[in-house]
Amino acid sequence: MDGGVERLRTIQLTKTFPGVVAVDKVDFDVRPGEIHALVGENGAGKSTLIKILGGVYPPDGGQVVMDGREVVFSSTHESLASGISVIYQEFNLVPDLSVAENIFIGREPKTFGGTLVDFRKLNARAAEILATLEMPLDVKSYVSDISVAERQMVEIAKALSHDSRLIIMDEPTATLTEKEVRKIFEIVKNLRARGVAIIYISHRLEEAFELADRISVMRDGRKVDTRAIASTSKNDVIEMMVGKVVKEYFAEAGAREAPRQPLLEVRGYSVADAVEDISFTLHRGEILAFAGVLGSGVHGLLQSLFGVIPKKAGEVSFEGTPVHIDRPADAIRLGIGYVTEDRKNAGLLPAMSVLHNLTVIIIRALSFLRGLFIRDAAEMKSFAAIRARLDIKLAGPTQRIIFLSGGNQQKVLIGRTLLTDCKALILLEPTRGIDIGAKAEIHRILRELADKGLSIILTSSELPELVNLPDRCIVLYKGRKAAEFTRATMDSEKLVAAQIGHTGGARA
Amino acid sequence: MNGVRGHARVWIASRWDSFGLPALISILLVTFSLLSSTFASGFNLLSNLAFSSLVGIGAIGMVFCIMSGDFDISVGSMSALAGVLGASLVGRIGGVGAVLVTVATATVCGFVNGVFVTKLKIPAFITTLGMQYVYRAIAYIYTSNTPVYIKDPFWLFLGSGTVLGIPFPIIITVVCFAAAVYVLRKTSFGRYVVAVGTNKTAAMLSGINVDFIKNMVFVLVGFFVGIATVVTASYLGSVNPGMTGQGYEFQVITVVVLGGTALTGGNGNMLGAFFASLFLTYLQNGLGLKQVNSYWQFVATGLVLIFAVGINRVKSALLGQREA
Amino acid sequence: MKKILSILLVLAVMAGAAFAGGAGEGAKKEVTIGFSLWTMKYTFFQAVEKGVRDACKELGYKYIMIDQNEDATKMVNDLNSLVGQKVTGIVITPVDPGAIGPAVKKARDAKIPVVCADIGKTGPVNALMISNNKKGGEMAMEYMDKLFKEKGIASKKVGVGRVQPQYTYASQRGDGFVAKAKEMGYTVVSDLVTQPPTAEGGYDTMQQMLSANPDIAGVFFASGREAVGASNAIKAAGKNTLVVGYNGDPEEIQAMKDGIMAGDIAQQPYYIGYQSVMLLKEIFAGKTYEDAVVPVDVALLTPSNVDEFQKKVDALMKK
Amino acid sequence: MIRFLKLYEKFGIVIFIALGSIFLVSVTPNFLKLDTILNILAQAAHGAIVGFGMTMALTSGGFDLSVESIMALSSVFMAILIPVIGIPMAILVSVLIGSLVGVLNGLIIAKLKVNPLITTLSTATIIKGVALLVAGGRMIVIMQKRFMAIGTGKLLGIPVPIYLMALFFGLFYLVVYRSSFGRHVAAVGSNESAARISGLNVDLVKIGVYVLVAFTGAVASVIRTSQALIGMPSMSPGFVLVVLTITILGGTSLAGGRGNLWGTLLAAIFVSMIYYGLNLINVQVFYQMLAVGLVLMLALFIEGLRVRYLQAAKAKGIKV
Repeated sequence: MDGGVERLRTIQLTKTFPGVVAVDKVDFDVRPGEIHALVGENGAGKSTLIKILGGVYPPDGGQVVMDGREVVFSSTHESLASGISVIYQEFNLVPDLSVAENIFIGREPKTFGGTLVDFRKLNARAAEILATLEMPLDVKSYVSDISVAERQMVEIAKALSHDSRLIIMDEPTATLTEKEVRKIFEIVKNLRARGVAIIYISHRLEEAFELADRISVMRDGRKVDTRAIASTSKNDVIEMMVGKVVKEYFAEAGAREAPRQPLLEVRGYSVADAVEDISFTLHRGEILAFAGVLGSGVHGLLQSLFGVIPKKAGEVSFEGTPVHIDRPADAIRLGIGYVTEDRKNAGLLPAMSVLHNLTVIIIRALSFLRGLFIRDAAEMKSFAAIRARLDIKLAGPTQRIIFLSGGNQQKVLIGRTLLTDCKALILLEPTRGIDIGAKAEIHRILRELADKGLSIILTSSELPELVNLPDRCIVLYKGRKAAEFTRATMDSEKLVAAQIGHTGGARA
Repeated sequence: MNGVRGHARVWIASRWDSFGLPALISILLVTFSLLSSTFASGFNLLSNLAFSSLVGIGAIGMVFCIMSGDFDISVGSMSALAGVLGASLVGRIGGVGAVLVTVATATVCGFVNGVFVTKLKIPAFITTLGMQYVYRAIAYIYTSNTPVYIKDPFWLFLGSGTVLGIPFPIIITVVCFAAAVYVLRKTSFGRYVVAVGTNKTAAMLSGINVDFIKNMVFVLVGFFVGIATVVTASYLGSVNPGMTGQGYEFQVITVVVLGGTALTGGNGNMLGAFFASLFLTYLQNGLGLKQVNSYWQFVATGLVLIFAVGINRVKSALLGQREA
Repeated sequence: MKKILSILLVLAVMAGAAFAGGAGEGAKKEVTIGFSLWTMKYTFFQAVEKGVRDACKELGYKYIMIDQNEDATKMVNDLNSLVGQKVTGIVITPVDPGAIGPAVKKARDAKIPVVCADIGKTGPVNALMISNNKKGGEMAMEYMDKLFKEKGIASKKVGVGRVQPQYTYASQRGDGFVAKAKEMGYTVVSDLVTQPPTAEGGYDTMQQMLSANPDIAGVFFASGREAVGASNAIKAAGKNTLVVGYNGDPEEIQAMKDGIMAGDIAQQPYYIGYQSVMLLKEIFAGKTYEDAVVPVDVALLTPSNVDEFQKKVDALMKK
Repeated sequence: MIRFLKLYEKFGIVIFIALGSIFLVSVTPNFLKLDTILNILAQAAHGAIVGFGMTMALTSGGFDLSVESIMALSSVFMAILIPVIGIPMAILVSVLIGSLVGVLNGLIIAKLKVNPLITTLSTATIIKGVALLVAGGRMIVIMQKRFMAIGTGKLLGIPVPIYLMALFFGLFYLVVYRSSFGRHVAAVGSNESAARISGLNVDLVKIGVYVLVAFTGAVASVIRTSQALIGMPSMSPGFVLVVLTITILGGTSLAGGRGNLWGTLLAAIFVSMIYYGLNLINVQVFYQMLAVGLVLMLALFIEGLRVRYLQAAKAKGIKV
């Protein structure tokens, strides 16, 4: 292709983080009036790539060429200024400002010699933009009062108001209803018609195939290939996404004896805006995975099982007796552990030492007189035990948790739940943001725990984890059970297909 | 973050936590001792130590409170109410009883604040702002604005007596701080306070009853204010519904923050509050003895506070945290 | 462990300091007067301070002043500190007279005589020099009565603006006024606390009194600057209500010269301070005062005598 | 119900004013008089004006305890400067000096990232000292009587402070709701990181806020100083708590994001009405305190319930 045609082109773009090459010599391009779908498993490097284009990260190597001129961004503003708008999953909107104000924040039209905001003009312009995109939205309503889809629209309108020539959308439809998705699609097509270049990231293949003109697949930081939608099939794409998944544990699988007695039984379980009528049984010593892309409701289901968010309907019985779990405390008392996917905001106790982070959950049990006197010896003992068992690398028990590597932090969080010697363990994204070495280690640990009789429920957005780790894997799509795999029937391509709602028979 | 470098940072920061203020105090003491022999007299040092306890004891509860991420500015009025109530009852229920009533009253006030904050979810600052009016008003009305004098020997001893030449307030302070440090480091409650303060969600996910802990923290504020009130009342020999505890809230908060407790919660320094109360007391005392114009004393105190908080900023920056 | 270390560090330094400083103690021979003052923020107290200072200068006494900063606990600590310095005598103008008892006792146990300069006292003080607050209030009423008669004002309605309730000593001024008013057949139609306790507070309060009783004949304010604010309010409202204030501070004198304030009850802060030291001198000389109350007369200031009064004050303050 | 609650959020305080008036009318004939009403409004002025500034501070997610000292400082400078450079210039300069303290606050808070509460608590102490030093601890009598007009004069039978209050309400209404600065303040208080990413200069916005608060303080000081005709290094002790009470009673949340100027204005009038009214009927000062405290707690109580109800409604999926 000749350089003039592209809106944006990356040449040998590279970005490395300690332990990982997140983006590896990527050549990628998108043309005016083109929707270019970008797909790939989590950790494939998509988000790093768009963060580079958005001016969040400076690249370590390679160039970015916008409309034929090389550009270098040291800030998000510069990227915006040169005509690129990135719409991240977590929006950058101000809840207490109106839609119109958000669209034009920092660039409000002025009157009275630039002293006051000209709200008539502001609202008019905003309305105009929304109208051209046929967005049914009141420009005066507060962003805090509008739905996610509508916020999505505001972000798009904001991008247009910057008259950006390239709009990058990260999973725009992940949490939307079918109807809303339709609306967004119209808007995106509308954008294409106006000659805007669009990079469209999605986990839902059928969306990509409906919208995109071309599709690029990334895996392990590399771009596998770029193809015209017309000349490719979903199955090809899936194959490219999955690549060769090494199946370490499968050898051992045969050795493992089949079903044991049930531990946790869930019947007809529903959670508001998450899952509908889910039933499953978790057996002792079993690793059960729930697979599902953003918006599948997996996280909602698991959080609700631990009592973080309320359930709408359904029965849960633990060790054969029906139980009610309204608060995490209830779950912990029963012997259910939980490791959050949001280590920073919901897991770590940043002000505390590693020791205290570990033992906080059982500190009462580790002390005389209902918590009145902590037995240091006992505390150190349980600490030492966990440290040895998970082999956590740290300078000493009093070291602040925040100075541990991600992997070791994760081990501490797992260790915390183990201290309650729970019978069941719920893990969300157990290896998110952890380097390769630590990943394998945590997988090994989880497997050992299961072999020692602990039952594990986990969810992950990383394919190898779903393929290798669990004994069983249930796939949810838009809140409902889409497929179930045992070790015997496990097939990574089918798994991916099911996750992204592509039920048409992938080649077995 | 790189573990080793991180560890070096903690090393510095943690040393500042335990030795920063003591070092400053030592410098202060030495300087003023050289400037004024009267400052250095054992008597002066001791009596100021006793004086510092009036704020110091009150600060203990506030350390818990601020560590848990909250705040109480009603302590001054609380103190007045508890004081007049207790003192007025000496005749009927005797000194010991009256002292207990004083502490109990303040504790109840703390509990009430806690309920407003945890159950009605009204920000602590606003709640305690409102209760500040209420408590003070009740104190006025109850006494019809007449000071209540402490004649009871037992109560008087608590604030003005000495044991082996050591003013009794010092002993009370030592005991209180020892207890507080113990609670903070050696009881599950102490751990929970830090956990709630540093990350509510994580605490909740670890099965901690966050609301209960928060409420208990306000009770603690009340409890220690109660003790401080007992000592103050006896130190002054009277309680005055209008005077007692005027501006106490800000004295206490100043000491806590100066002591290195971050208003963002989680990172607290109990002994720091103790040292801070010493520091400010000796600073004032020294400036006074050197006959420094009291207008300049305002300026000095303000500057010291800014400076100290600035240092805590640096510290927390080293520790990789942010102040709100 | 670190904590213990840190505490030891401080203790060590203290001990060291105490040891080093120990020598300095008791060495001083000369007579030293320790003066603990409510605050240096207001004119009245500045005058008291001047009085004490001048007296000490005159008698060749060493003089130590400590500002209570309006904090009762600091006051007690300052007293203790003065006792510790083994001063020869103590003068105190207490922010909370109810709170000096234990400290005064300590002083007396240490054979240090204590004289209160105005406000009030508790505990075994030798003497209290105090403005006759009650009499001042009464004088204010009598003076008003005289003016009413001269000006032929019929209304029998008067009001009083008091200082903040916690300053109980000053409420006697109001009490004196109210009692006298009843006695002379006037009705006190409004009896308020001036908030905030400054001139602008007087302004607000006066407006309220006027709304409540447009025909109020005269108002007595127990503190001068508040009276000035009140006078401004009356002027603004175009009324002829008479205002009498209390203190004799410059701002009041000015207000009278401007003819917006009818009269003022002048205290003698300088004299109070000065005499307190003189009392101590007598006590040093062996004369016994125990719990004596020395009433200091208050003077009635009227537009006619205000000038000479000011001359006197200026002379004293410039000395 | 929801529409009512929405209205209550803005004008709830009106209910309190109504109830208060009904009570006062029923107990004293002197309440329902033009003069009384005008005075109540005039006495609300300084509280309201500083309240507007404080509203702004809370909207930005901040806080200011130093207004009291700022008032004192500019009061002193006014008294000193009036004889030297004349009334208008003196006002200008002293207001400027007051506002400079705001710059100091802003710099410490925005650049050093020190918590606003501690910052302003400290500067309050410092400035108090400075004011006393400048004045030599004395009350400075102002001889130029014309200066009185600002705080005590009347135009067309209406006290000047009321005009000032109206003027500043208008001014702040424009700044808060109509100017880009005001909207950026809301943005910073509502979601600082989003504001940053949207390219706002957050630090500058914060500094601006504290300058504005200081400015209102200085203006209030002009009114009060002119009523007293004295420059006071220790002016209106305890005023900052009154202002906070007004602002919070007015329904501006500490969480930041949304300020309620109407609420602040009405709350200022309400508080002034309480004190004025209760003084009309010689209610002891302690009961006045109790009244203010209880009203505040009641308002907070209702607010708490309101928020809960709305959240419940949201959870039920009702559009609010």
